[in-house]
Amino acid sequence: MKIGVFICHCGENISRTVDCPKVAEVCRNFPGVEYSTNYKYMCSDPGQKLIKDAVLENKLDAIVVGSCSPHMHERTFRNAAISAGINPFLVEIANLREQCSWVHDDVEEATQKAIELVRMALEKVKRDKPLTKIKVNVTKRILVIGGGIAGIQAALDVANAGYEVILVEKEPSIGGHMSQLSETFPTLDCSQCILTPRMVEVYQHPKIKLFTYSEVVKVEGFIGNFKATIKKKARHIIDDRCSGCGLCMENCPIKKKAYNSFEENLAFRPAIYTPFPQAVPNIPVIDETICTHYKNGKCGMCVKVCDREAIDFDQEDTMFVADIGAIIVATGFKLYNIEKKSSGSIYKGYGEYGYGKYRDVIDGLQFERIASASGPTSGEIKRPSDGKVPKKIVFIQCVGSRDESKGISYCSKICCMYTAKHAMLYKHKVHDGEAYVFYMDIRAGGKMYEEFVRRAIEEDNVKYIRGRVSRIYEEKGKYIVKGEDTIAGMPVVVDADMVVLASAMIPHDNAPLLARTIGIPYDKYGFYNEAHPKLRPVESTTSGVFLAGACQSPRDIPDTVSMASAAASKAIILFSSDQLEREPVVAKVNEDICQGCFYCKKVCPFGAIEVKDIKDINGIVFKEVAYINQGVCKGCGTCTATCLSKSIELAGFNNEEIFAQIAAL
Amino acid sequence: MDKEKWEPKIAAFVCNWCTYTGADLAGTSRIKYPSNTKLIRVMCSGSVDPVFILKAFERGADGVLVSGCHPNDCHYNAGNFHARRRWDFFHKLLDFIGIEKERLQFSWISASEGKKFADVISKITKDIKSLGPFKAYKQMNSEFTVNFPEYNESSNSINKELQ
Amino acid sequence: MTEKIILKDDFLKICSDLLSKGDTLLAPGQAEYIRIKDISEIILNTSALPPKTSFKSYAFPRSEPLLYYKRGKNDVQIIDINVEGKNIVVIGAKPCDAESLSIMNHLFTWDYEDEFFTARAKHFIVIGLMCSNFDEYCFCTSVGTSPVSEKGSDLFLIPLDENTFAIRIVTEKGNEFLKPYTEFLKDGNEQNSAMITKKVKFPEIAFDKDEVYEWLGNNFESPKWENIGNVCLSCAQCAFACPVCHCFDIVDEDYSYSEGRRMKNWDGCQFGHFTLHASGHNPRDLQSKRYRQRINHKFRYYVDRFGKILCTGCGRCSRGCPVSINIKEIVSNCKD
Amino acid sequence: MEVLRKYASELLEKKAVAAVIGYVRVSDKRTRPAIITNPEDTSSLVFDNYCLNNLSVYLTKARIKALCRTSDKPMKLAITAKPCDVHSIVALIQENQIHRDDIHIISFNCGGVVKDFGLEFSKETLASKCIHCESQKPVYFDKLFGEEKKIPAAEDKQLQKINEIDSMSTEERFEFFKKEFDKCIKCYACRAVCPLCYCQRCITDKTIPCWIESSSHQRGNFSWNIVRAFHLSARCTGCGECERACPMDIPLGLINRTMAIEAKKSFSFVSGRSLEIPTLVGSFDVKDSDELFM
Repeated sequence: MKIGVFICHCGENISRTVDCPKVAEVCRNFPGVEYSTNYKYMCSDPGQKLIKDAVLENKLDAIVVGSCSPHMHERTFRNAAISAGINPFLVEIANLREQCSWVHDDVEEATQKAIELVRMALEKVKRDKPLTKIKVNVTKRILVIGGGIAGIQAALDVANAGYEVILVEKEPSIGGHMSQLSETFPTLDCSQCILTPRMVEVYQHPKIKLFTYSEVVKVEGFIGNFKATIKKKARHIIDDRCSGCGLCMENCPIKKKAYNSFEENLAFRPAIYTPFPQAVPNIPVIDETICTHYKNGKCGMCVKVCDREAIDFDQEDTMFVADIGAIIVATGFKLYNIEKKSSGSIYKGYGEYGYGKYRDVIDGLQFERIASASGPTSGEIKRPSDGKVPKKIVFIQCVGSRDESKGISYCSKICCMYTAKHAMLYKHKVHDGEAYVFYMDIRAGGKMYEEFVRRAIEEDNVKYIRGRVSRIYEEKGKYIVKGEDTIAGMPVVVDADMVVLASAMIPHDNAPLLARTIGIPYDKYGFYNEAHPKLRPVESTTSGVFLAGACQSPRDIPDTVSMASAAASKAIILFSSDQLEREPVVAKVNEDICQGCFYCKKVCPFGAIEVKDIKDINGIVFKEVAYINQGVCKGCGTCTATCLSKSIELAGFNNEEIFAQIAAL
Repeated sequence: MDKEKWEPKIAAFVCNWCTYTGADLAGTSRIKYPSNTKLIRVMCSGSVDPVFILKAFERGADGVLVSGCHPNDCHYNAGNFHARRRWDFFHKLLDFIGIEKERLQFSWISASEGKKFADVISKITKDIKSLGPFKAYKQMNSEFTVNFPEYNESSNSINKELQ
Repeated sequence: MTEKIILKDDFLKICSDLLSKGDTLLAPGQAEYIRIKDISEIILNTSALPPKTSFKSYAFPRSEPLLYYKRGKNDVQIIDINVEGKNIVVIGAKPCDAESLSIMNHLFTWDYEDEFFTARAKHFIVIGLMCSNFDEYCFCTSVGTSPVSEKGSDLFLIPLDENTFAIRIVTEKGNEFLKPYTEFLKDGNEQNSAMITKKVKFPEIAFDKDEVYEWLGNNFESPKWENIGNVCLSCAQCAFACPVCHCFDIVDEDYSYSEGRRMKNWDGCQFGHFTLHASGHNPRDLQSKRYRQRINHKFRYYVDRFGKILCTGCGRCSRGCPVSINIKEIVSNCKD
Repeated sequence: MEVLRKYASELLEKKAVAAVIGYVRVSDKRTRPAIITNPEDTSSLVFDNYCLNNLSVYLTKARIKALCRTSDKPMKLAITAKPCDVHSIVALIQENQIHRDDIHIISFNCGGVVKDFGLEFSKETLASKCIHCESQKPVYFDKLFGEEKKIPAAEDKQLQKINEIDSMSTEERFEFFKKEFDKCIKCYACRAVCPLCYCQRCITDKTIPCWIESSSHQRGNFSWNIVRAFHLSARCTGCGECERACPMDIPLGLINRTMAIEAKKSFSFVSGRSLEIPTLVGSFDVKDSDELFM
């Protein structure tokens, strides 16, 4: 092998403390070195030409450049190598600037170190193998999981870019939590009014295939080539026959057996129902658990009234398998269940606030429904217990959030704003009412946010008390809220008619399950981890899986929408070429000697390692070995060090190369 | 060996994303540190095999440093966590076998910790200097030293053993 | 053959003289033949079982360099190693070990002379000592030797009583060796020592080596091999403990980026990779085939080639076998 | 004994298993592993204080695995295993070398075994693993024989030695192990008998690049013994076969046990005790100690 050594002076940056001509001279005598020179600026055009000419003239097979950090100019010199006809991975950089000339004073010492660094690079380059970039085909279809505002936005963005979208929502209708809200901060515009057109657009979009009342049960494959299995739960309604007239719901004799979860359990629903009137698609589902037909085979009232014969009691769950290229996870959040104190959970609950015990102690989403014009009280603020208008209402912030003793250390980010909104809505509707807010801090960062809170305090006279509430109990029809005003430094007691708890946002219970299905990491709460907290906030660490909305961390609507659009654009970037190109620094298994212990599979942070069966002539599996999916592997090499039989090598950093460097120390 | 003149040889296995970049930052910030340590760049601290360290000792290193991203900052999420467990055992093993603890050191150095990088290198160099040459391994290696081009008969240890 | 008589104390005087001359003295210890530093370490005990390893490693070290090399810019510099043999005196070699070097010598000289072995072997003086004990693994009598065999010894000791030995001069080399010490020797009578040797209990002959030879020739595909192969763990402990196993492997060992040396290391035919070809093909891929090879090599192939059984019947391989495979039992079973 | 033989023979006759891996008596104080496929041969099966081999080492042998595939329907392998051997089996299952459904574990309430063949079973000759045995009952089994027994109490010399080494200075420790490792002849018997050393190509057999020098000089011996111990740390179940098999009597058990103590101390983990607890290798906890790191 003929190797060329090129020592760069970097102006004076290197040559000030490293005797570059001497380094070049000494290196000329190392085994394998055919050509060795030094030059003022190797990265300059003439410098690159020098490299190219030297390669062609001396028929060099590989080059070592002694210059600045590879993070600076590795790409430059690799490109120079390509133009000279050398494989770019037969280029090694000896870091003579950042890790030598700039950090040492003594010329002799620095020169000696420079020689040794070049020697190490030389030994490595001798063992380098030519590598080619890996190409992966891309299926230009995206799976969006979750039909809330995040999923809707992402689906629309990708679809409008011209790519097919599969949108999966587990509820009978898309819309998510946003469809439950009455008004939105800080503009107080009606949530339904801005959301519904989007929902309809999704439904009607030719590029979007909508699966509601469905779940993703299995995801295989890797970036550009996923295969997702979607379970469409039985609605017992034949989709394309139903006109959404609603007669079946009206005539269903079962009226009060089940709470309407859309109304946050403040109202009942029939056994055949749509969650809310504007549901998309406007097709009901039958709740098998309460429907009389499934109990004794009788009733069938809905069948009688449906003139389109859309009811099918025997419908079963169906499975769909779809090839997709990317996934956007937008599964959203749920609220901290304040009443529960289950011992196994990290969430400890707030028994002292009496949620679940007192019907007028409610959470934020319940208040949204009470305040909503389409809600159970048609927008009038009434107590769930007796329907009276509360004259004194207490809002408590940070119920769950920022309270490590109850299991959550993070801030849910939106509660300060929605509490201000709730208090304001209350004051707008009950003019003579009194509203108190117990808070820890007001966190109102955002456009017009601080102004919004000020408005609640100053214009609407909401009484903000800085302090925590220790206990709530009922006395003579009133709820006694015992708290503390930390600014005044004295205890506070409010005899409220109604209490609204701003409970924390937490991930759905089955968020970890879905994460494991897709193969993305999550934190201890179940929020999905982004690839990099600053620079890659919408990507998961699994290539081709993007995150949008509150499934990653608590977010408000504008943040969620921008994140959804960002995730969509990441997917669109992915779809903009037919093939993916990636650095060939990936691990590879020697199947002959792999023993199949799968420790590599356990340590792989990306789930790139699969089980591969090795069969004999008769097709009988006699051995299982690890197989590394080159599309998924990111080249960290953790598997190579874990492998006991050393059957895995990381291309570009293989063990032979590292041993050679050690030998040349 | 002349102790006055003896300079330790130290190998550092550093991850590409944090410590190597941190070392670059030390350079950019012109923070000076001893020149005894030479870096071997790997993709992740999780990919450093204990045998690399043994090899470095065999090849005459007096000390070895392994450094990666801080916990939770790994470019690959979890490589450094696996590394941490591995080193816990390996360090204990070497200690039990009688290799001075300071010969093998570990650190977390992020891309923004140029100063820390220089400090760690200075510290390990100082530690190794105060320990002196790695006699235990050097002794084992001595049977390999042949003076080229003149062949030194006495260096053949097996012969020595027989004589 | 002449026989002399020597007092134990006088014999030890000879030993201490050898030590002072700088010769290497070996004597059987618990686990191996230990290098004597002080004559008090010499226990001439006829009833001890053979140590766990023989003294073959002093002629055929478990690891030795063959040459040193250095890669230059355009060439490779090589330095050869000249083995300078120095006298090695084995004191009280078990009769089953004494013969080992002469058996191995055939292999190391038959076409190319392995000077690493021969240079050392020719400086060996083997002083055998009669053996008076055996256990369930001993079968020297079955391979044509015995506890009183002088084969391979240059001098052979037979204790006449606690303080006197009959010393038989077996070879010219032994004779030469004793010349400086004639003052310690008295003339002996062969009949006296024969009286002693006759009383020695021999292990029962377990098999007829010629029958075994025949059977091996006809039973290459016997199912018996498979039964053993299933149990054997391929550890090759047997080969490493064997006084006459001589397989070796040659590897280059780098110790810096440009220098290294070529090593000759012990190898064992029971290792799965022993016969692994570069192509990936392994003609002895199963343990049964490897075990078959081991027995065939010892009791047939070596006989074919050099006329000797490659086994001294010391029983070390069986004594140390982690799964209690007894070679005596297996070879005895080599019949229909 | 008779019930064991009858049971094994029934298994084979019913064709419930392809083979029974068990112990047969060779001489008074010595047994030998046997792979029995013929029901008649079960009459020689034994189990007593002299059954000291860890038979789980056979479970990973390709030849023996192949036995299960000789008929049309894949069959199970039956193995007689002491409770401590079951730990090795658990580790093998966790490392995907065998599947729980493919083996039939015949286990015993164990009263301890001797440390090596040829010794009379007594308090003094008890294997060191039995001295600190904490599981005389198998954690998993398909059939259990024998009555609960007591292992005679004996001094834990191994632990004493570990403590003694721990209290030595670094140089003394190095000298101690140098002397021990010097004896190594690289016969790899320790590897061959170890149930968890199942790699078909061991790291030491790899030459490009050369991981561990195969020469048995000091340096090569050091590398081999360190790497062997490291590869087994947090995996070794402490069956002690390596130490017994070593023809040069290197105290490998000392190192293995030290690493096991370390695993227990730092991670409360003991290898091979449960199929549910994930292996220490291949898993991590963000809360692991950062003590080592600057």
